[in-house]
Amino acid sequence: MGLTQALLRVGAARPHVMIVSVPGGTAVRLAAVAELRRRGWPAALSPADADVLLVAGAVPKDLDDPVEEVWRAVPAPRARMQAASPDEVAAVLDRAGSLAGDLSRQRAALPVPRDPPDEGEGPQAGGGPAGMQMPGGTDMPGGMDMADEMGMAGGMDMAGGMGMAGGLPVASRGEDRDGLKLDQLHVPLGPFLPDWPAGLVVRVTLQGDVIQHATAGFLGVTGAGRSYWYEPWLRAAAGDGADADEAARRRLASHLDSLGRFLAVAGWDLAAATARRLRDESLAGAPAATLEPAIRNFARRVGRSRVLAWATRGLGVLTPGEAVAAGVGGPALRAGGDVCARYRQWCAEVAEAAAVLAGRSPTDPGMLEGPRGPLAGQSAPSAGLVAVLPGLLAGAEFAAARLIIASLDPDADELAPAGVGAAHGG
Amino acid sequence: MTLQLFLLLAAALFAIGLYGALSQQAIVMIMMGLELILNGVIIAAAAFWHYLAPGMASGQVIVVVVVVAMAVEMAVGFAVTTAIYRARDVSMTDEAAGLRR
Amino acid sequence: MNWPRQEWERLMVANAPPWAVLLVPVILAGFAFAAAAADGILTARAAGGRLTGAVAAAPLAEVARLLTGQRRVTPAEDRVLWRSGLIAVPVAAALAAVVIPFGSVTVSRMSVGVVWFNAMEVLTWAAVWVAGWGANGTLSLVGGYRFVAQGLAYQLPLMLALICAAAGAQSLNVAQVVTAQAHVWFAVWMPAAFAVYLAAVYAFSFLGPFSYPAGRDLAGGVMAELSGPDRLMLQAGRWLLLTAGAGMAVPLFLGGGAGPLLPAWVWSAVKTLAVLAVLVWARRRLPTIRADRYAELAWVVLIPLTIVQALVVSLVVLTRGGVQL
Amino acid sequence: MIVALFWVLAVLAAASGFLVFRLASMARVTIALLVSFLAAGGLVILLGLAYLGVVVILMMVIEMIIMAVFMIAYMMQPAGLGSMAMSMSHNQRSAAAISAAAFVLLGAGALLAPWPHRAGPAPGNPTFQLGKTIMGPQMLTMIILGLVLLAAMVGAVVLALNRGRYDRFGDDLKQRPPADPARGGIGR
Repeated sequence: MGLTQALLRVGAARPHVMIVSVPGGTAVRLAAVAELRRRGWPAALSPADADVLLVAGAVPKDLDDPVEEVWRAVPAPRARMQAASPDEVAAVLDRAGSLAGDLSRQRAALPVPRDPPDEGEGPQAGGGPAGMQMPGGTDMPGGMDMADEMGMAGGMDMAGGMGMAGGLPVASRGEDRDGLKLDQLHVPLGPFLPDWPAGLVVRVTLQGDVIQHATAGFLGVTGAGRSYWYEPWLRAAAGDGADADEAARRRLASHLDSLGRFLAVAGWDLAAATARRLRDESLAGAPAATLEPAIRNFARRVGRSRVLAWATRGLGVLTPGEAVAAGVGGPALRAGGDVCARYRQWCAEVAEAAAVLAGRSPTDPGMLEGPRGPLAGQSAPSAGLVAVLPGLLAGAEFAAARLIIASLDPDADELAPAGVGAAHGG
Repeated sequence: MTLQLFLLLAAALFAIGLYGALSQQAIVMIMMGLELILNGVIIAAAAFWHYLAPGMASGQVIVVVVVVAMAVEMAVGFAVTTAIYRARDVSMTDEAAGLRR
Repeated sequence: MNWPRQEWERLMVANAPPWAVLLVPVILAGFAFAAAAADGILTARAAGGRLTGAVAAAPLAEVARLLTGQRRVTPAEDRVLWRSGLIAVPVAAALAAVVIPFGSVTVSRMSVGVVWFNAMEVLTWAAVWVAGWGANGTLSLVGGYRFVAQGLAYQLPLMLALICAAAGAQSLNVAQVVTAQAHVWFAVWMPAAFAVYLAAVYAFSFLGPFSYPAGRDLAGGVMAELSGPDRLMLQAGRWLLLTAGAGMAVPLFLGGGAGPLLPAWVWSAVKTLAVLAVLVWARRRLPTIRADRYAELAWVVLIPLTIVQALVVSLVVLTRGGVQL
Repeated sequence: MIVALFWVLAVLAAASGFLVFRLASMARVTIALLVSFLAAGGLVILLGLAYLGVVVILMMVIEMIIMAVFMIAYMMQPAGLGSMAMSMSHNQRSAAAISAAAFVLLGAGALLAPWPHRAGPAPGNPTFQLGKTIMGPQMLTMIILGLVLLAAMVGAVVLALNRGRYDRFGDDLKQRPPADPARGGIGR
């Protein structure tokens, strides 16, 4: 038993942490990510890889079940932690480490409950087993066809429509772009995928890995319209005095956060890590003189990357007309194009905001709008971003869909709970 | 280990493949049967080369031809299946036979 | 039983004792650990973290963590296929490494070493697809299919790159490929083949820009449902494949163990580590190359490119004195 | 040792070949067929044809995985779960009788035929022997194989595609970029 305990301790010294970010928890998430980096603890991509489940922020009621599902998918040794405020994070992680390394307590918690074979309708954790049993959907080993070039078009096939097999529902079929009637899966993406906007749930109908139809909406919106990224503007609107420097800093950090997410989804690990480091530095109040060259450097490298442009060209084209009609403002409107145009717009604005900080550009607090667009409209900027998702996702392959979502990066916290609406389309 | 043993194995694979090709309804399963038959041919050809005439490359050439035949069978077989499936939504021989009417 | 002896010699001849087969996975794992440790250090540096001994030892801690981890159980999984697919990945890597000469020592100097390496690497097609299928999860399944799509893109250019090296040496025997580079490394006059080969090393170990089957966008893809020893198998398999690919690049394109002053095995190790270092360093510097984009590039640009490379190699061989049989 | 290897591989080849028609899950079916081919490849290596044996292994892995993709796309109930795994066979009994008869016939032939003795020594390197033959006396075979492969590729693509060039490039073939569902990687 000594060996097991020793191995457990060694493993628990560097546990993999899955951060579950919920709406309203942006500040806690940022603190948790920074703390993980300080400790050198890796972030888990899926519940299966996690030892510690760290819920960042207070879980809204309608996210209780999804969080529970993710937790069920975490294999032992495991520890579930909750940090309600950024200050708690370090202490909570300390406790998590010792809990995950404690053999007797881990033994006592065994066995980890198995997933029930059928979960019914409901949003699911992406990486988890849960995300796997398609609610209303299928028994998974359904496959895809390779009919359309090498690009993995096609569908899960299980002819014969609905039914049950082995206690799991069987896929239905539908037309696809190759003219083959292959199986469809109904999969909810989110709310807890890695590098995914907190609370976002996109329900997609998949054929193979091609999205046929999508609806998008937020779960657990509690922010009362108080987004972390909009704090300086909200304060200014409340008459607390506008601090142009602070606004520029927050917008910079917001864009860097979005860019970090996008670059991580695009698989460019180094650039994503740089974006996140710069984000944390700018939030921590690093002097503009050191920040500005680094950010300019980063923005130039990402903006000029030919490989990234090659990989993202032509994906998710959002023309200015469509953007205005849907109520999209901010960088997504200014970019007025595909995924490539949108991340390049972020890069340009990041460099611009850094220049403002460094005092090399004229500062006018009134001119600088919030990171996702002006708050002036009747609906939050992110509501527009979610509204355009179904149209952009229909027909996209899975990887492209992730890039499109990451290039828009809607923020649940801008929405007031009343305004939770799901966008439909496809 | 003798030529006869290898040939018996080849005959067994041939017979199993024949059984599959005759008894299965799904086109793709029939193709599996054909592949097994060709698998038997490969073993027989290699055994003939080794035990009878290693000085000549004929046995080896047969293996090459059979491997190519498998690739061709796969490509055309799946193309036909795709075409039938697209046109009539079936992938079974019995159903495809019904298409004539 | 009339088995002509020389046939077996050609097949199995080793200038190493039989038990050296057992050393292959050990040495391979040693290099893989070094690569994974270097990777961890680079990751920590990119994130701005502190560099300590613990960072370098992280791969070992990771092994301990995964060994004690609980195995994941998913509903209606195909356990037999799932587990065998996971085990097949590191096994394929070790089998592929059997033909790699380490200095002047080779465990198997089979006459068709180059094809053997290719065939063992192709085993990962089946292994990764099955690993994605068996878990019975959407993201995992999509990951498995992504490997097949990626395989269709990278495999033919890789084969043609291997053909270039074999044609240059007029032999499929890895030892003779090394001998043929006594004067000039193949990397020097077959740059296209070498570049395509290195890209394919990423592709068959699905790391770096070719981590598409295990992408972050899929929450780990084929890795998404894996925990404990299962995860260890696939994760180790990826790094072993990368190491085997780097190791094979040395005899194929970098002159094998040839070099001044130092003994041959040292040169082999140094060159392998150099290739690994390049692969590890570059792996985070490119975004993921998706198969839907790469497939067309591979078929329209890389295949013709490597065919032309093979043609050039053949012409050079012919003009240099023709074919000796 | 070699004899033991032969028996292991032979039993594996036949048994997994038999399993192909006994398993319900399409993934398992294809993997069973793959195992049969891998064993056959091993036997070919055992017979001294290292190159062809390894090529059989290499080709069959790729072929079987592509096969699995199509099998799963087109088969009902590819996972073979539960009671839905319906039987998809017909005239089982006569098929079994015919194939048993074929086995008896072939087996009798194999055992009873007066096989000649080994003619000539094994070549120094069978791979070179094969290469010299197909680039020499058997050149015609190779040319025909090449043409057959080309025809099969073109034919398969034509059969399987549902979009012709008029669908992609418009009625006057002038539409650029082509109307493809997904963009390729070379800027089209």
